[in-house]
Amino acid sequence: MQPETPEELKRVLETALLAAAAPVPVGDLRRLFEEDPGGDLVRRLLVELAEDWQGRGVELVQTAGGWRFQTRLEYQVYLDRLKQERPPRYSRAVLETLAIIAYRQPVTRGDIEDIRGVVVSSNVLKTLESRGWVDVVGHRDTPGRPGLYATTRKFLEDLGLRSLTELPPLTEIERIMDLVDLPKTEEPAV
Amino acid sequence: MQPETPEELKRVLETALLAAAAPVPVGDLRRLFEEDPGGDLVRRLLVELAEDWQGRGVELVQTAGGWRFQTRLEYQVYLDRLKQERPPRYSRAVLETLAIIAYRQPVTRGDIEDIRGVVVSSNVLKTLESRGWVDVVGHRDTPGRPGLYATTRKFLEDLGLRSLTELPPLTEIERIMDLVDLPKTEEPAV
Amino acid sequence: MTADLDLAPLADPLDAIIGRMYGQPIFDLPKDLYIPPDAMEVILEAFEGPLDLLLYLIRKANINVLDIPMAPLTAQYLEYVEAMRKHNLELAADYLLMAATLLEIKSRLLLPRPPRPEEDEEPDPRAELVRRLLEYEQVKLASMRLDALPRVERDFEWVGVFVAEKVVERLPEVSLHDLQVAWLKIARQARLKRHHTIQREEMSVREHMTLILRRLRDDSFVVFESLFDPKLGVASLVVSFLATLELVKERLVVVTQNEAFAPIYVKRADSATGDA
Repeated sequence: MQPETPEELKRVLETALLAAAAPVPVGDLRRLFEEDPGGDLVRRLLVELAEDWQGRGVELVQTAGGWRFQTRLEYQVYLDRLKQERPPRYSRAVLETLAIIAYRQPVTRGDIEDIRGVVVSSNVLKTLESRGWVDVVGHRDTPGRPGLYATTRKFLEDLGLRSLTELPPLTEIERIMDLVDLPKTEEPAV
Repeated sequence: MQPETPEELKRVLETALLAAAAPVPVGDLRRLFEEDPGGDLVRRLLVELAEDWQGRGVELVQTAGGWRFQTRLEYQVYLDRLKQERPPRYSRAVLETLAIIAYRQPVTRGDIEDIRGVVVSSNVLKTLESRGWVDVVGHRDTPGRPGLYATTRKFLEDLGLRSLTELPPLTEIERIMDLVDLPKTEEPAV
Repeated sequence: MTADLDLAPLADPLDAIIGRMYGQPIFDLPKDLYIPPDAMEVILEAFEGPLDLLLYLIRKANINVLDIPMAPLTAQYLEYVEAMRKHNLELAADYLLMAATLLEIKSRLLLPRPPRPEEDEEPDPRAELVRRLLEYEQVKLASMRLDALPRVERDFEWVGVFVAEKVVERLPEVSLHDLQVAWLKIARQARLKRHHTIQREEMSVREHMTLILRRLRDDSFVVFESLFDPKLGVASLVVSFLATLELVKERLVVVTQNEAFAPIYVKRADSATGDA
């Protein structure tokens, strides 16, 4: 069958574009038909088609590579719910460093290393700095003038805190620790 | 935003299904919404949606893995013109092997050879495996522990089947009896 | 979705294949199980095996396979073995096996049966062959119907429109619980080493220490009084004061006053050094 009416041509264009894996240039769309309907007609029908799709979750757009259907950004919130990806997790080193900076600020890298008992890699601090959760608020006046790390306002906001005083009190944490530690004499480091 | 009307829910379903890279089961579609609209409503809307798409180049169908939009057969003649390469045509050896696996699964290569009366080359099975239509689901507990082949969900999906029960029924063949002079009284059970 | 399949007009693929041989129009279809060695290749290509060939003979050529004279058949097949040595020996073996089976069936039908009253009647030797032919024909038809089913990429395409997304890097989420657990681990580690006792401290003091340092980061020194905002109440004043003292104690800031009653300045400890 060769489509006769503009409606029929549009139907074919729509079908081809919905099934296409990549944007389709007008030149390719013309090849869909046994008789080339011409670039002008195809372009006019594409504009009409884009209008037909107004108000739906998918829109017809023109990109550098040609025309394609794509989902509207407003629908991303729904589509995201279908994704199975597990949220990424920070490593233990990052979380412990963050906890130390949060509770003991302002602290130098050396302080963090003293408390954790291991060397803290630059990546760990960079991760937290680039996240905007910690920054250097000054330098200790000791050899090397090490930077003093503290948590930022963004850290409070992202964790839903109004102030650092809303962090879980250490007393409570240590009570938990007592509870957890007491029954066992030897607790392997997790 | 949380969709309120059935029309809005349908819009979201349509968008998700148009964007899906694989069939989407109803259970997943329910997860699109912050508040689960329930399986019955989703299924009802899907049927409505399929009706909305009547008469267009694309249809909403239910396959083994769930719901999916696919182009209608009548439009393939157009889509083929844009294709760079032809889809593979399978040899009779491949198709007969596929049929044996589909109808008799799980079967070993030996079973296939018994039925076809010829050696099955590795290429035949590799062709089907690389298309993702069959795979080895276990091993028969006989010498050599031969692999047991079965069809995959992709096989059903690619052929638009919801389950193996939708395979074309096997033909009952009778006429052959006369031709080899078998005494009529002794019908072998087939 | 699937059009009803009419099985009758299904073109037998071998009709097409037999039609061409070395570009020549056609050669005769085999009349019996004997295949001329020079046509072997084509026959092997046209038929999927001996069962397929037998089916063809039964269905299309109307030959009763059990009526084929045995002597010529045997002779032909021996000849054929020779020819096949240079070709596809594996496939040829399948044909030979089938010929042998036919011969065996036929010989058993011809030989007088010894009377064996105590046993059940001997099964018809043809039954097994019939069963296999039936089974194969069924599979052959099923494979054609399977091939006729609409198939993705050949008869239709999946729809999958591009998903437009704001590219947001997915960052790990951290909860207060995570921090608590992290601190627990640190504390446990410290306790095991008997190295460090975690002091319990007023978080507000440490918070103010950070605030003061943050201010001093922008201005290298500030007037002492400016660190205190009376509007925030006495508690806040005390905390600010404690924070300043703590900063002094940790030698992070220097508090200076040039003479009595002169303004008191709070400077970053490092800037004090730097300026000197």
